Amino acid sequence: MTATGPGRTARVLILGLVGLVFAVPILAMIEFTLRRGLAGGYDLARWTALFQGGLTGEYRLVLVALGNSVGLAVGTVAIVLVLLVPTMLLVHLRFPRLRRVLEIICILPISIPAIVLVVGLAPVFSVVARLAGSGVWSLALAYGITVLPFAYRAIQSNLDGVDVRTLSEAARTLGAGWGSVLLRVLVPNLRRGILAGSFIAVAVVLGEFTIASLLGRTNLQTALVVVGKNDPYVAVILSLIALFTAFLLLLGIGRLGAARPGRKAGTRTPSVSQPTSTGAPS
Amino acid sequence: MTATGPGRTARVLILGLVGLVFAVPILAMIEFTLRRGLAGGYDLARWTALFQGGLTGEYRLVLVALGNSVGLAVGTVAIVLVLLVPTMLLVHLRFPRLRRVLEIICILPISIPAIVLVVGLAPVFSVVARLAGSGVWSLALAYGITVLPFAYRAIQSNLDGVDVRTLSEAARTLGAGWGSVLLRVLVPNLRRGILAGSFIAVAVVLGEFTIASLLGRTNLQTALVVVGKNDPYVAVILSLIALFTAFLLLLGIGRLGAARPGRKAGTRTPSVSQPTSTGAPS
Amino acid sequence: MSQTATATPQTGTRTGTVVEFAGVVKRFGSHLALTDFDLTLAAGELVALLGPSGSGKTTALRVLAGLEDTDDGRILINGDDVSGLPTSRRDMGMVFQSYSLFPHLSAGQNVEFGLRMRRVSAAERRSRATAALALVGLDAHYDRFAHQLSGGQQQRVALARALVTEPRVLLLDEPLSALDAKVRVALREQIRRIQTELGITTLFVTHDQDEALAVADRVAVMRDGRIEQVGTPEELYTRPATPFIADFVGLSNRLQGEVRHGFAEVCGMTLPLLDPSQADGPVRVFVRPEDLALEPAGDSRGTGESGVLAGTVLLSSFLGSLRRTSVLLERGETVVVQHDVRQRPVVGDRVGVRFGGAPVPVQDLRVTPS
Amino acid sequence: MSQTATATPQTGTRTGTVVEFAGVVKRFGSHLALTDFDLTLAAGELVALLGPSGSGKTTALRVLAGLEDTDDGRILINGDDVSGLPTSRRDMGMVFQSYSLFPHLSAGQNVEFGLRMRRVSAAERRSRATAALALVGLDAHYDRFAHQLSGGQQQRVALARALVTEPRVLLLDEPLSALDAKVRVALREQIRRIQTELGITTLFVTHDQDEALAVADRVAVMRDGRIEQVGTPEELYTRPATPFIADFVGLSNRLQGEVRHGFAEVCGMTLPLLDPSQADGPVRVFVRPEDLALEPAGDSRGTGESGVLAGTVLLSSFLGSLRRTSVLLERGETVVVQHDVRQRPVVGDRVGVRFGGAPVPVQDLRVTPS
Repeated sequence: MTATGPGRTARVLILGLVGLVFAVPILAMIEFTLRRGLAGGYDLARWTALFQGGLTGEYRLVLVALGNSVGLAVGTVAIVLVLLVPTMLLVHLRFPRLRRVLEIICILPISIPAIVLVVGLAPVFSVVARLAGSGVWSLALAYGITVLPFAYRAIQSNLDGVDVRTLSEAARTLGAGWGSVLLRVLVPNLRRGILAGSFIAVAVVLGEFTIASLLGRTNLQTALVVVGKNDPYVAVILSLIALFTAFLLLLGIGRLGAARPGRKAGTRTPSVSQPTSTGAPS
Repeated sequence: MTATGPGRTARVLILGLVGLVFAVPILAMIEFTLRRGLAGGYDLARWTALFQGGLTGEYRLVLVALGNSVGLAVGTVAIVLVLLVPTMLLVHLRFPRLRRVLEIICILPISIPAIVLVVGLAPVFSVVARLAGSGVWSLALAYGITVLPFAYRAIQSNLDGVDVRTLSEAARTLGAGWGSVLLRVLVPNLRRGILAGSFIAVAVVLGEFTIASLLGRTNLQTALVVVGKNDPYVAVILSLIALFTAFLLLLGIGRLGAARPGRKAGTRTPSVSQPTSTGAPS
Repeated sequence: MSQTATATPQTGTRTGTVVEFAGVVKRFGSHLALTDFDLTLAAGELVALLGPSGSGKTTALRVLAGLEDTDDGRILINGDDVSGLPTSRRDMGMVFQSYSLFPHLSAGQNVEFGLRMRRVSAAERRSRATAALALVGLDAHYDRFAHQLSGGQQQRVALARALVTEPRVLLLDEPLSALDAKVRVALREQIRRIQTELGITTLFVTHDQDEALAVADRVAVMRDGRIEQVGTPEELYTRPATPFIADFVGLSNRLQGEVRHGFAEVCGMTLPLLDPSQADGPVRVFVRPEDLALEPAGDSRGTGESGVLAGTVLLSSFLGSLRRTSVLLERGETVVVQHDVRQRPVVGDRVGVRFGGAPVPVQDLRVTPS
Repeated sequence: MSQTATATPQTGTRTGTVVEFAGVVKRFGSHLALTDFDLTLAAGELVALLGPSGSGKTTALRVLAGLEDTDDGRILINGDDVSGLPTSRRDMGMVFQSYSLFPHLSAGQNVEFGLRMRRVSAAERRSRATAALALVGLDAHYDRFAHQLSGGQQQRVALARALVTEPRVLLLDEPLSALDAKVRVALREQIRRIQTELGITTLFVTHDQDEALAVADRVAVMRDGRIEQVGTPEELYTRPATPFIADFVGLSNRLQGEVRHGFAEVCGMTLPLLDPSQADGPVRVFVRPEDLALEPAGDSRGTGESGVLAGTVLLSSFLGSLRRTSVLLERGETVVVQHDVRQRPVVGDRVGVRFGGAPVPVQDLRVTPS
């Protein structure tokens, strides 16, 4: 009977709709890459051509851009780890009242208008460039801000699942100084959140278009758009590959989350192996 | 003593660095709008000119674009509410094993490459356009996907704080059907998350540039960039206003969160007014 | 509609309701949560389902509420099979383990919820909700929200909410387990008093044996998805059917002994058996702490003939109206003795432990094959 | 370094350690968590800090651990003021209320943590951790992680972790409150036994009076940031200094009465007072359930001269070794009587309640001004 859930029809309808929204664009892209020119019909010609021919000629741009993007991703992750993790721990342990403020600050970049990044960051960049050269890596600063909301959420949700305060107090009563507390207790237990935040940061940086485009730098996405103007098929194939890579990254995060699901230490966990202490403990 | 926290120096350093990263771009923008041409010095001339003159002439574009963006925001929120909320509840209550999958799907759009949106969505849009005209509103579909990660997180964090399963079971034992459970019990208790999700969705849509730019539609951000090419000062002023608006929106979310902080019903909450039942209950 | 009609008298007691589980089976994947589960609740009876976690007691209650489907068997209420009915139409009141008040409604609105679902008029809802809150002593808290109430108060409002619709059966799913010890005892007595007053058939699930014994007309002890013994609290306490129950119900000293000619030989003493037909051989014997007595060391003349064993005090706990002392017997076993507070053994003291006394304390036991 | 040196003998007892709070004050904003808090723990003594939540008991413990700064007063350990020392150098072992094992380390590595911080060699760490786990009966679980252990086991590992460094003081912050009733009782006895064996000075914070009375050498009852009474469990139970303590420690019947000529007149009976110098006037009187007795209705000849009051049974709970019955007296009060299980009153029965008996049960009381 339907005693235990909403009707089957409702379920099918909802799941179907959701599937549709996601599946259609991706299927459309796959269909697009398989088209056999004007004649109609489908084959794998474009895929095989790309993999056999490799990225030569004008497509070299994509390789350069990929290099840039990976470098930027690494830089961004470093910024996030060095700045964000200690700040969050500090707020969590010492200034819990600032938590809301930090949350708002960290989520704000979600809605930073493109123009802010261009005009607001331009003077900063010109100073940075004058001091240290204007490599693509200088984008890492802007990307650090862009990535903030995602990294924040990932680390925060780990932080919520771990009783950081009690663990650090326990470590301190056992004789650990703040350095030991951080490195031996907190970081190992926030590993999942930190990794997940880093993965997401990488995914975001690899998919970023607006800032690079407006500041006229070359990264993976701007290169793909350039290539796409000449040969949309190759661009779409490369995008599909990028999308798939990002999916794997996110799947990795999911696994991280599932691996040891921050057990709420329960009152009523199996106590089968709990010997009553009536028996003298040797 | 430093018995209860890391050193003061470390704190100042960390908080200072974080402040710097955020303050610099915004201060740079403000400085930029206050510049008095080549002569040097600062005044409010540009701000007063804008507010007195209003958005006339070529700046009308910005008003049109603002209208488009607001319309898109509303459409996007509607899509999110109708699709996402029921799906999340369904997964939470009936298919808890699908939770990880749903999470990955919902976070995936974070890293969808720009090109996917253009090439992947192009055929979809052409179909939609043929069937129902090609208004800017059709972007709402793409924005729905873009907004998914943010809306998902907001609603999920509310969902984590409410014991949805027990509440719905309680309602059912009291005679409520699934419709009543949803409308009378679940939605009122997820109000915060749903509102926060909607606010974030609005903020994201108002700040969106990539998709509109690549598909050649006009929204607030693309218009600002166009205007910025002619008169960067006006563009920056408008951006600052947009940023401030977004900040207010996010502050609203923060308030929502703080208003009734999903109390963990504790065993040891004040029981002062708890009469012992030795006294006969009338 | 018909529900509204029958639900008029506020303190009306619906005796009449008999609940029967007949061969109920429930699987979760490959795990059998209930196996051939049979249990009948007489009209107006309070039956406690007692068992360790994972024994299936909550599943049994949820199956009765319709929150889980059954895989086999029938659930009868006054003889009608209700297995096919959805939860919302089973007409049962339920109190949950976790606090389940709707956070967006006041206490009074929470209590009114079930009446609203039954389309009772606003005025009647208000008066019945107030009456139900008065029953649990909280009518003054009508406008408070859950977060303004203590845990115990929340559970009392939940009880009022479950009772206000005058359901056929009251289901209590460990309603006290989240509460402090003192509140727990007070509330369980209040629940029992209200239940007796209304005469409502009640199923009370708990993992706490004190609670089950104190509150229930009958206790059903569950293990691995089936009932291992059903009986009154006293039956269970004095004549447990299996070692599992002896161990689970009440604090017991477990000693190794041997059956010979219908008597148990334990620690050199010969003690009578409840069931003298027990075959000869090794047994485990349970002795309640209150059936042992503590004597000064001088009195213990060493061996079992006198029923007194010598030992050393390991620990003595003051429990207010009595004292409990652990004694390490010379023979190597540790036993717990419950005695008067005026006896004050000190750790390390040599004492004697007297077995027996008037009611024979030894539980008749099957040997568990191991 | 010096710590390593002194920490060698595994079962070595550090008697010697005396802890003294002298006029300690702690504010949180405008809230005074501790006001002129004075308490001395003798060497090897187990003192329980008992109080309702918010009474400051946990703050007192945290101040001693160095987890909170003091605003005024001194904390002396063997006469040395340690107020200025950071937590990591106070050399105390602490067990927390919430499970606090490091989730990324095994039980053994958790226990080794404190030794690692003291730069003890790997081999010695291993052997001492194993010995400490053996002390709590968990040496077989060396390689298990927290999520593979039950709640009780986790707290036992936490105890081993706190003890392995042979700290000067053991701090227990409601270590049992997250556990099931049965495990709670078993573990508190184990803690007490180990504490006695090691002779370590211990501060045990709890809100559960049963726990405090059962485990402690002395109990300090806290209220609003100060100690209201300190004494042995029996002193507190039999001679509570204030109504708050009488109410908080043990289950009591509270009755309205009147003092006249050094005796209390309660329900028409004249009962002796602990403190006959009490001035005449109205008093509230506390009577323990175990100092009342239940008699068949026939025996009650109505009035107080005989010390027996008539009433009706409201509720009777079977508690295993005894029974507790609520009786509604004809005069309107409800009293709880604790009696033998062989008396089986039924709800609605007319019974008599006998006051008094050999030891005078009436608590001497100030009248609370209200």
